[in-house]
Order: sequence, then structure tokens, then C-alpha cells
Amino acid sequence: APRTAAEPTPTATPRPLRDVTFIAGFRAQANLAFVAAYLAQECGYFAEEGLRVTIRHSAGQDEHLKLLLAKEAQFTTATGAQALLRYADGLPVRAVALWGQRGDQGYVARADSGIRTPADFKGRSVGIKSGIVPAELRAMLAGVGLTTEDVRLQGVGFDPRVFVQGAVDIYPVFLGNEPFAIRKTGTAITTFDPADFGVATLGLTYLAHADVVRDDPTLVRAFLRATLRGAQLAAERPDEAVAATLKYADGADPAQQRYLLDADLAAAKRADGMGRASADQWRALQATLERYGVLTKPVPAPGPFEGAIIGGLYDAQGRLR
Amino acid sequence: MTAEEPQSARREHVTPTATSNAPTPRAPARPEASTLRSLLPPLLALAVTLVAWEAYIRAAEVPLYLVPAPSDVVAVLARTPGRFAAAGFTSLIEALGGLAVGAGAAFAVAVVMAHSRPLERALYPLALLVKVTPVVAVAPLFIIWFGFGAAPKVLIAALITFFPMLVNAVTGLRSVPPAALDVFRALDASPWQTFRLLRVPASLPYVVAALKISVPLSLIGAVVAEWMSGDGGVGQIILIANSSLDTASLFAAVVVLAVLAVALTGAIALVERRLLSWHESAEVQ
Amino acid sequence: MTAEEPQSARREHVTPTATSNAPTPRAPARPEASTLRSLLPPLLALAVTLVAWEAYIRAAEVPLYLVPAPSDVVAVLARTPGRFAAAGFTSLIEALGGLAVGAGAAFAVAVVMAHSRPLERALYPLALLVKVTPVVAVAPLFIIWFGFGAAPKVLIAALITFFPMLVNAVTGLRSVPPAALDVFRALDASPWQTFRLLRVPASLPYVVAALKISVPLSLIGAVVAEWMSGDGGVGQIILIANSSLDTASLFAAVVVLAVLAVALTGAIALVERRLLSWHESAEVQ
Amino acid sequence: MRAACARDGGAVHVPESSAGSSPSASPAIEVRGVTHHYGGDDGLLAVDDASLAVAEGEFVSLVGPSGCGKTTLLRAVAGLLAVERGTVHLSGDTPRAAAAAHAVGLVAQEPGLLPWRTAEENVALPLQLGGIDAERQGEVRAALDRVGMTEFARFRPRELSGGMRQRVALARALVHRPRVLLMDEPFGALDELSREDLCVELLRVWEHERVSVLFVTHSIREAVLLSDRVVVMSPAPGRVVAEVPITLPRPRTLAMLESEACAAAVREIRAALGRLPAEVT
Amino acid sequence: MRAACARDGGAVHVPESSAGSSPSASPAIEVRGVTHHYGGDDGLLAVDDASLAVAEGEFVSLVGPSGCGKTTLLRAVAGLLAVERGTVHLSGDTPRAAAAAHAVGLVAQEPGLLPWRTAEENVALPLQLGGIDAERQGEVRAALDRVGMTEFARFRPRELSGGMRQRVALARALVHRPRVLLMDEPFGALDELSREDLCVELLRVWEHERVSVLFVTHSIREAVLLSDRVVVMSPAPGRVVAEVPITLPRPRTLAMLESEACAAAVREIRAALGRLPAEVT
Ligand SMILES: Nc1ncnc2c1ncn2[C@@H]1O[C@H](COP(=O)(O)OP(=O)(O)OP(=O)(O)O)[C@@H](O)[C@H]1O
Ligand SMILES: Nc1ncnc2c1ncn2[C@@H]1O[C@H](COP(=O)(O)OP(=O)(O)OP(=O)(O)O)[C@@H](O)[C@H]1O
Ligand SMILES: [Mg+2]
Ligand SMILES: [Mg+2]
Repeated sequence: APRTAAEPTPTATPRPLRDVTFIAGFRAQANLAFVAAYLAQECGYFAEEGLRVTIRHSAGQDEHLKLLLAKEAQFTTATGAQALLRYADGLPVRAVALWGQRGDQGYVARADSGIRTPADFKGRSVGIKSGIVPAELRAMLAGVGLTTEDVRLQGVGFDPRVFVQGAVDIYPVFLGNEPFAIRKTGTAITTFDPADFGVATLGLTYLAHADVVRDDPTLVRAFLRATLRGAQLAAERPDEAVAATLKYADGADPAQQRYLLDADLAAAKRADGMGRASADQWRALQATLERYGVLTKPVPAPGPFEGAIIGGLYDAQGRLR
Repeated sequence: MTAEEPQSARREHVTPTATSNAPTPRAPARPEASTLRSLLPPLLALAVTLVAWEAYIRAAEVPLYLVPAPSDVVAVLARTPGRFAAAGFTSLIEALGGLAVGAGAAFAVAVVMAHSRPLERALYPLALLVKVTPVVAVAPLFIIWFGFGAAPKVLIAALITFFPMLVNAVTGLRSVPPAALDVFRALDASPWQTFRLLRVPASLPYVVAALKISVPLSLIGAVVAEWMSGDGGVGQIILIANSSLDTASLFAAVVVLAVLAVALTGAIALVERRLLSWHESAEVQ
Repeated sequence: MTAEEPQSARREHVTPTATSNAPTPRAPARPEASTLRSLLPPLLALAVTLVAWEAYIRAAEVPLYLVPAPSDVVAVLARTPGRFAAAGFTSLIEALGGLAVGAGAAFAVAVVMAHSRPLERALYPLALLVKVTPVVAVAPLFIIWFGFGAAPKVLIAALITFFPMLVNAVTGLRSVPPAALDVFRALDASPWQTFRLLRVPASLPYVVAALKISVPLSLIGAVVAEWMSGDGGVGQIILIANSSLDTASLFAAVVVLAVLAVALTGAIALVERRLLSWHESAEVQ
Repeated sequence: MRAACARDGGAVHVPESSAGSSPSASPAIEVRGVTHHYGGDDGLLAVDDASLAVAEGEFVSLVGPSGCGKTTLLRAVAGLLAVERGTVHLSGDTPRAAAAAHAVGLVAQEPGLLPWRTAEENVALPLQLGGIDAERQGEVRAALDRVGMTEFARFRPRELSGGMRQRVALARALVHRPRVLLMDEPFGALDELSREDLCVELLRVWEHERVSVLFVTHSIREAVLLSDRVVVMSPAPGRVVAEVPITLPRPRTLAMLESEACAAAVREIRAALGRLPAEVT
Repeated sequence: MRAACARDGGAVHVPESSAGSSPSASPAIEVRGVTHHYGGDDGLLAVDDASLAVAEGEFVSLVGPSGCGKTTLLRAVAGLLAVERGTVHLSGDTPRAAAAAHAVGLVAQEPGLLPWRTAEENVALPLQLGGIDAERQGEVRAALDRVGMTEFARFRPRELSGGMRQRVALARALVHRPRVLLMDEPFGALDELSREDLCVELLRVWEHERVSVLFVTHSIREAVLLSDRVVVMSPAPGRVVAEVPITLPRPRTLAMLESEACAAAVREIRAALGRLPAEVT
């Protein structure tokens, strides 16, 4: 039976606590991957696992990866695609948990724009962030026999107001929160999740330094156990999870955070236990990235995902041991 | 204005008239009086701007998520004043730290550059390189090297304020009246005495000017640094507001920055009054 | 250096000696000669820095993803020179546009501010407000109002360069020798004549100085704008490099910026030589 | 007519009455009861009820201790300063009207040349402001000739010595053929020997121009050497305390400085200044 | 001894030889065959083989046309300029040694006061630089007294008139009791009447200090009024062309300016300058 903060573990207290730094790969918000850590901290799960965890955030550029590689942090978050690409770059990183079983990158169009399916993208202006055409867009278009030649690609920033004001027809979003923000402006929209159109995507992972995974699996296990418990608590008591988030994101809109958490919880659902992943999922992602030229390097064994540790935390019924 | 244009380089005199009159016109204007006079126009201008803005927003029915009306901004500030105050304080401390570090370092380098033209020419392009390096390129390094918390933010603010202070300090340290320099040398003053008693005081007006320029820069620096390390201060308020299209909070944050900038500039102006009452600029201001 | 310190305000003279000698020491130094002399030290300094940097990276075995060695940066530049050149050109155009617009607007406002102290006091805080407004807060508005493409980027660069130009231009327009002003008034010159023939030329040295300060600012502005609207120019290279841990490309982009900044500053210095040969500063530079 | 009378020194015997107003046609410069405070009535009283007149083609010097209001008075005549009380007329016009008619040439202690213009471009300024242009370049050349600066036409001010700059300023003040020439210690920044040279220069020029001069100076001997009449002002607040006609013949030479007539004039002026040799030290 | 001889004017009959070196104890200032180019040998020859000497407690003026090298020479004596050829000694020491011994007081045309210091703080500078401090504030007061600036002790330079600034500069040059006082046109920027006042001032001070003075000026009459001896330099490149002893009795008064003896000295000096009244104009 899952422990809760109410009944602290007897084994926890005597051990000297180990210092661990977790840096969330973006600013504080209610991504399940973040919330899991917030609650693990809040409810003392980390302590029970013998960890003294410092939680940091990054601006969503690549500094969290640099910090991980510099061993300033032991754990961070990255999308499945990022994990795969960096791993293929030969950098010593491994994903030790996969939260989002599907990617959180999608697209929105105004409901009154007559854009209902990816096929309707034809001839419309499609926004792309940071100048890179994502594989999932290419894949989604390919699914309906289109290429990026058939749409007008338009670099857009990180501010949906340009979409709300009609500067672009189709806008790239983080499905978890941006649709909510856009609807708040009174704009009715249709959302497009590539996964719904058979595109293989993966969401956020926990990333660890390869050395840590190899030399110190117990540390990884302890961190995962604590955060998985946090995630479970988040699933049971989402309001507490949002409250915990707001401690890190003072002034954020609770409703929007709740929306994000719910979306992530839905995306994290998995019969054999949250955070796990199958080799097939990763192979499918790899295939997509290779097909659309995002991944050009070979992916050496054993692959970006280390599933054994998290697997060892679950029993046959997918319950946390 | 031109009518009373002071006459160019009026020759000075020692007649009784002069000795009794001359000081009077030269003495700087009464502070409190001038302060009041100098405060009125900007307040007026501000009021006008705000009213016009509010009116436009209402007339054109600009949606809140796009541009808030002043009233919206005030409302946000009023709802959680503590939050904005705290954030402002955090950023202020970082900015001040950055100002201190950046100005200090720049002045030190300026001492070297002022010492010889070739050295100045040698170092200037490097300073320029520092100047054009986008913060994002170095911020992660700073975090890696100096950990999280205030240190990297202060250093980023320092980085941004470094350049203007350098340029002015070099000019200032060079702006020594040659006649005074002659006197020092005729009295066999040591280099250290000349530096301490002559060059440094002579450079003060330029240093103060640079500080004024650097105030907004240091605040911007602190904010950008806060984005990079994704926590604390006005920077975070802006980030969060941005993510939820909360433009009212966004502009409120900007208002906080503006207030801080004006306050700091005012503080410097006060220091200037006390410290540089001897300087010509004291007259015109 | 101090030994030959020019004597303070040497009284001038009309003796034959003087008429024959006086001009000579005052004439500005031969351009080409001084250019060469002024180029050597910085190049040396640069070389030293690069060598030291490379050596450190190799000695300390700093990983590439953290800080690249100069050789790595050069390699990246050599691999896709066209890409960097194109991006640099894009950003350069935006920066120049911004410089032109920002400087132009600032000068126009300066003309108003220079006209009366109260107006200056009134507008200064507003200018300060503009200065502290983080680009992220306004960039989207610019895109919404002016569409995608160059326009918003130019305007953001302009926004950033506005402030220093304003401050200097006001000072410059005020720096008119009163004696000359008297002559104009005694000849009943129209305000327009006084402005065109006296105030504007007198302000040029200050304007040029401000341009020098603004060059790096305008480039930074263009880059930030490119992040905001996420396409084109050096900004995009930085963005992509950042999101793919490609530090070498990141630094390569910074190098491109630095080169552009140095080039622009140099160009301005040349203009200065031609345009301001009459100004004291021509001597010391 | 004036050139002649200047030569035989006849014109210098201006009737004292001219200090008020000349009976004949209105004088070139007429200042009546001018009073001026700086900074409002409760401010500093710079000039107190001063009156003087300069006849057509007359050379009048204004001497007085520093701060007595000489510059203030001169600026009033040049129309650079709106006086508080009293009237100023140039051949019957107001100063601004005279300025508008380009009837005034001004040379101040600071040459006030435009540093970005060459000597000849500076001299051309009055013509340019008057809308007369290139076609009259001849006059610019002529003006530069008159002050012996032809060879320096293309020099910038910073390439010229102080004395040379004053010569250019003088040429600029004369190029548009003003009726009145106002000079405020034009040689104040120069050394004694250079001053003497420029005085000789100025005398030569003046003797060829149909121009009336009001010349402010500190140097009593300079005033005596140059003037038909010397107006003496009291220490501040400035009042006109004496007018000393100079009877030295024209053309004047430096040698005359040694003459007894000169010494006498100097003594008279010093006395008017309350500077009797006896009572000093 | 000096005060006396200065009074009866005996000391002024310095043997011409003293231009080279005085037979007695080494003179206060001795300049021998000094030559200096600005900007290297091929540069501008400013001073050409100039020699002069100032005896203990003697007041010597240096006159010459502008640009003849007076300031250059004075700066060499003050140790501000390393001369190319020739020797400079102050009571046998090198200029730098004399400076190190705080034996030199300097007053240039620009007062060169520190604008951020009050008059008294400026006067205190030499003591401060010499490591002597507060305990000698008395001397600062005394120095200010001597130049009649006591009441302005707390004024900043920009609150003082030009003449007042020069008085403060003079006090600063005297406060550390230097053996030699070097003055480079200290009154150049003042008007004639103020100059006279300050000359009288300077004479009063000098008659109470045991100090030897080298005084650079453009004004021949000023030189005559002040000096025991006037050294005349030729136009550039500067050479010493004459030494004119002034036989006016001490203490001097402005009245003496009117005396025939003065006029004679002036004529002699003008002649030496190649400025015979005859040949002018
Ligand atoms: N623009 C001004 N504002 C205030 N006071 C002034 C101004 N100009 C002159 N004064 C004062 O008015 C008085 C007369 O000044 P003015 O310059 O006319 O005298 P002056 O005879 O020209 O003196 P100088 O011979 O030194 O030039 C002086 O006390 C001076 O301080
Ligand atoms: N620092 C310098 N660099 C180059 N030339 C100089 C410098 N100082 C003076 N000169 C030149 O040397 C010559 C002598 O200058 P100096 O100042 O000694 O003459 P002066 O007699 O003091 O002139 P004045 O009476 O105008 O002060 C002049 O031609 C001057 O232009
Ligand atoms: Mg005057
Ligand atoms: Mg000199």
C-alpha cells in the first residue's frame, strides 16, 4: 500500500541525508514531472528516501542540460525527443522515467477558421517556434499527404497574442496550458495533438547523468520512488498539487495550473505504472525523427531510456512497491 | 531662454562689486526650491500620459489581454502589493549589487586604460566584445560557475553596467586640469597622491553620469538574469504573467521597474548635489 | 605622458613665429598613420586573449558543450560560412534600420527637450520608462501592430537605441558657444537658421558619440527581436544553438555580432574623422 | 565726409551735449537712461541710468572697472538684451530693427567663430544669413584681405592663433558693411604686444570703413590710442561718470602712446575712475 | 639681509655676469644654455641656448613676445619639463630635487585650484602633500590672511572671481615657505585695474617673504613695477637678448608708473624687444 506523509517510514530517519539537485527544465508550473518533485519535497518523501533535494528551475533554454552534464544537478527534465537527440550526440545522459506518454506539443486554430483537420492546413500560415520545423508537424502533414511546402511556415515567438490577433492561422502550443490561456481571451479554438493523428511523440522525461545511472542506481531509485509517490498524491489530490506549485510560481493562475496538471495526468496514464516506457515507444519516436531528418546520427546501444530502475519499483499489478 | 543666455567666459574681477556680487550668481540654486520646481513638470506629463492612455483603451475598447488600461494595472498592484514589493526588492538588491560590482570593475579597468592610450586601444575592443555578448550566451556559465541564488544575477547585472562606466571613467580620469597637475608635480606629489587627491575626484562627475545611465541597465540585467535562472524577482512575475497572458501583471511589473529606476536615479541625483556641488553641472541642473 | 602634457589654456598669439608655428601643432594627426598605430594594440590584445583561451580550454579539458575553444568556434564558422554571413547580414540590416529610426526619433525629441528645461524634465521620466520596459513586454505588440518581418525588429532595435541618443543629443543641442549665438542674434538670424547652421552642427560630436554607444545596443536589440518573433538572423542561430546544446555555434554567433559591432564602430569613427576634424576630440583620438 | 574728419581729428571734438542727443540727424548710437537688473527688480543692479551717444563715424570707447556693466550696455545696444528701463536707438531704429537691417557688426572678447567652418566660411556667415550668397564671395575675400588673413582663408579656427581668430571675427563683423561696429574687449585675451598690433590693424581698417564704433575695453591706454572720445563708467552699478575727448591727431601711431597729450588723457581717465596715482597703495 | 637690499634697491644692480653664474654662493635659480625642441630635434625649437640667474631674494621678470619660450623656460625651472640641452639649478639642486624639497612655489596663468576644495583646503594642499597636516592649519590661515582672502576661506573656486582665485593660488604657492616662487603670467586673465591691485598685493607679500621670484609676464610696465631686474627674450626661438636693471626705489607704488625712470626702463625694454615706437605702424 502506498505510504503517505501521515505514516513516516521508520527506515528513513537514521540514514544521513544525501544532497541532490533537481532542476526543472522550465519555469515553475504544474507539469506532472515538476509537481511530483514539489510534492515529494512538501510531504517529506525525499527525506524518507534519504535525500535532501534542492529544487531549481531553468528558463527552458539548455542551461538545465549543461548543469546536469556539469554534475551541478543530478536530475532534470527534457522531452523524449531532446533526450534521444542529446543521447545520439554522444552526451552522457539517460532518461530514467517517461512522464508524458504522448508529446505535449500541438497546434491550435481559430474555431471559426474552418480548419478542422490537418488537411485544412493546406495554404494556411503555420507558426513555428525558435525556427525549427518540428518532426511532428511534418509527420502530421504527411499523414494527410501534405508537406511543409503546402503550408506557409511563419516564425512566431512565444506569445500567443500574435495568434489571438490573427497574425497567423495555425499556432504551435504546449497543449498543457496554452490552449487554456488562449481561450481565456475569449477565442474559440480547435486543438491538434499530433498523437491523435498517429504521430509517435513522447512527453517529458526525467533525465540523469549516465554516470549516476551506471554507478549509483540506488540514488536514482530513491529519487524515482519519492517523485512517483508525489505523482500519485498529485493524481489523488490535484488541488494540493496546484497549491504546492503556486509556492514556486507565486501569482500564477491556479485554474490554468490545474488545467495543465490534468492534461499531464491524462498523458501519463499507463496500465503498468506511471513513468515507465516500452522500447517500442522510443523506437517509434526515433523512426519519426529520422524520417524527417531531425535525427541524423546513429543511436548507440543501450539507447536513451533506462527502464530497469523504474521498472523495479513496480509490482506485477503496476503498483508501487 | 536665450535672452538671459549667460555671457561666454566673462572675465572675472576683483572689484568690491564683484567680490560681493560674483559669488551670488554662481552659488547653486536652493535645493528644496529647485527640487519642487523640477518635480512638477514630470508629474504633470505623467498624469497627462496616463489619462490619455486610459481614455484611448476605453474608447478603442482594446482587449485587456492586449494592452491594459492604467486602472487595470493599478488594480493588479493593489490586489497583491506585497508580492510586487517583494519582487521589486529582490530585483533592486540584485541590480544594486550588479551596479556596485560592474562599476567597481569598470573603474579599475578604466584606471589601467586611462594610464596609456595603447592600453586603451587594446582593451576597448574586448570591452566591446563583452558588451555585445548576449546574456543568454553566458548566463548558464555564470550559474554553473557561481551556483544559483543572487551571485549570478548580480554578475549579469554587473556585466551589463560595465561598459558605460568604463567609457565614462576613462574620460573622467583623463579630465584632469593640466594646471592642477603641474602644481602636483611641482610639489613632487607621489603617483598615488596624484591619483587619490586629483584624478579620482576629477573623474567623479563622469562616474556619476555613468551611474545614471547604468541604473536602468542594471535593473534590466537583473530581470533577464531572473528569467535565465527562472526564479525570483520582477523577472519571474513577467515570465508568469507572459505565460498566462496576464498583461495587467506584466505592465504592473514594468511599472515597478520604472519606479525603481526613477527612485535610484533620484537618489544618485541627490548624492550628486552633495558630492558635486563644486562642479559646473551643478549650475545647469 | 605627463611630461609633455599640453599647457593649460595657452594664450594665443599673432607673432610671425606663432602664425607660422601655431597651426602645425594643432593640425590633426595624419589619418592613415594613426589608423595603423591604433589598429595594432587591439589586434595584439585579441591574439593574446584567444591563445590564452584556447590553452586554458585544452589544459583544463573544458567540455565543448560548456565552453568551446576558439578553434572549435572557427571550425563551426568555416563549416557553414554562408549561413553565418546571411544571418549576420539580416541582423545588421535590422540593427542599422533600428539605429536610424531610434536615433532619428531621439534627435527629434531632443530638439523639443533642448528647447526648454521644463519640457526636458517632463519628458525625461517617460524616456526612462521606455528605457526600463523589457522588450518581451512590447515585442508581441510590435508584431501584432506591424506584422512579422523586419518592421518590428527594426522598431525594437530603435527602442533600445533611443535613450542614449536622446541624452546626448539634448546635451549637444545645448552645447552651443554663447558667443556664436550672440553673433547669430546680432545678425537677426531666424530660429530655423540658428537651428540648421548653429545648433545641429554643434551637436554633431555628441550625436556621433551616442551612435558609438548605440551600435552594440542596436545589434542586441535586433537579436532579441529575432528571438521574440523566432525567425531569421543571428538571433535564430543563437536560439537553435541554445535548444540543441550547440555551444560552438552559440559563440560563433556572438563572434559574428562582435565583428559587426567593431565594423560599425569603425565606420562611425571614419565618418567622425571626416565630419568632426574641426572638433577638439579629433586631436586626442 | 567722415573719413576726412577722422583724419584731421576734427570729428573728435564732439559737443558734450552729444552725450544726451545730438542736435543734428539722430546719432549712430543713442543710449538714454538705460537701467538693468539681472534677475528681476530685486536682482543685481548692473547698469544704472546710463546715457551715451556715438555720432556717425565716431570711435567711442567705454572703460570702467570689471562688473560695472559695460558688457551689459553693449549687449543692450546690440539688441541681445532687452533693457528694463531707458531707450536704445541706432540711427533712430530700435536695436532689433537695426539688427534686422544687418546694420550691426559685433566682435566680442571670444571670437565666437563656428569651429566647423573655415575662416572664409565664417566670414561669409553674415552674407549667408542675409540671403546673399556665392556671388558676393568677392566681399568675403576683400574682408579677409583687410585684416591680412587672405592666406589663412581655408584654415579652421582651431588651426589659428587667438589673434588670428580675432582678425577673422573682425572681418566677419565688417563683411556686410554694418553702419555700427560693437566691440566688447576684442583683444582682452591677447598679450600686450599682440594687442598693440591689432589696435594698429583696427585703426587702419576703421579709417577706410564708414562705420561708427563703440569699443569696450579695460585698457585705458588702448582706449586713448583708438578713440575720438572715451566714456568712463563708475564701479557697479554702472553709471557714466565722465566723457574724455581725445585730441590726438589722426592717423594715430603707437608712438603717440609716449606723448604728453596721451599721458594727460590717461591721467584724466584714471582720475574719473577714482584711480589717482597719488591715492593708490 | 635681502629685505633690506630689496628696500634700498641695492640688490638689483646684479653684475651682468650673473646672467651666467654668480661668483658668490650658487644663486636661487641658475639656467645655463637651456635649449628645447618640442617634438624631437626636428620639432619646433622653443628655447635656444637661454641663460639667466636669479639671486637669493631677487625679483626677476621675464618678458618677451608670445611663443618665445617663456613658459617653456619656467616649466624647465619648475622641473615640469626635462630640457634637452643645458642645465637648470635651484640653489645648486636639480629642479626635481628642489621640488622634492618643497622649495618651489608655482603660480601659473590658470590658478589650477581643485574645484572640489574650498579656498583653505586648496591652500592646505602643499602641506598635505608634504605630510604635514592639521597642526599647521595656522599657516593656512596666515597664508590666506596675507592675500586678504580670510573671509573667503570656505568658498569654492567657482564661487570666487578670477582675481580672488589667483590670490588663493598665490597663498597656496607660499604656504609651504618655498625658497623660489615661479609665476607664469599670473594676472594674464585679469583686467588692467585688477592687475594693478594684485601687483600691489604681490609686492606687499614679497617684501615680507624671504623668497626669490621668477615672474613671466607680457606687460612691460608690470615687469618694471615689480622687478629688480627684467630679462628680455627674443621672438621664437627664444634667446635672452637683454637684462634691464630697474632702479626704482622700494617699496614700489603705482605712482611710480608715471615717473620718468619708469618710462625710461619701458623704452629700454621695448627697444630690446625690437619695438622702438619709431619703427611701428
Ligand atoms: N547673465 C548674467 N546674469 C546675472 N548677472 C550677470 C549676468 N551678466 C553679468 N552679470 C553681472 O552684472 C554685472 C555687470 O556685468 P558686465 O559683464 O556688464 O560687467 P562688465 O563691465 O562687462 O565686466 P567685465 O569688464 O568683467 O566684462 C556684474 O556684477 C555681473 O556679475
Ligand atoms: N606642449 C607643447 N607642444 C608643442 N609645442 C609647444 C608646446 N608648448 C609650447 N609649444 C610651442 O613652443 C613655443 C614656445 O611656447 P611657450 O608657451 O614657451 O611660449 P610663451 O612665451 O610662454 O608664449 P605665451 O607668452 O603665449 O605663453 C610656441 O611656439 C608654442 O607653440
Ligand atoms: Mg564685459
Ligand atoms: Mg606662456
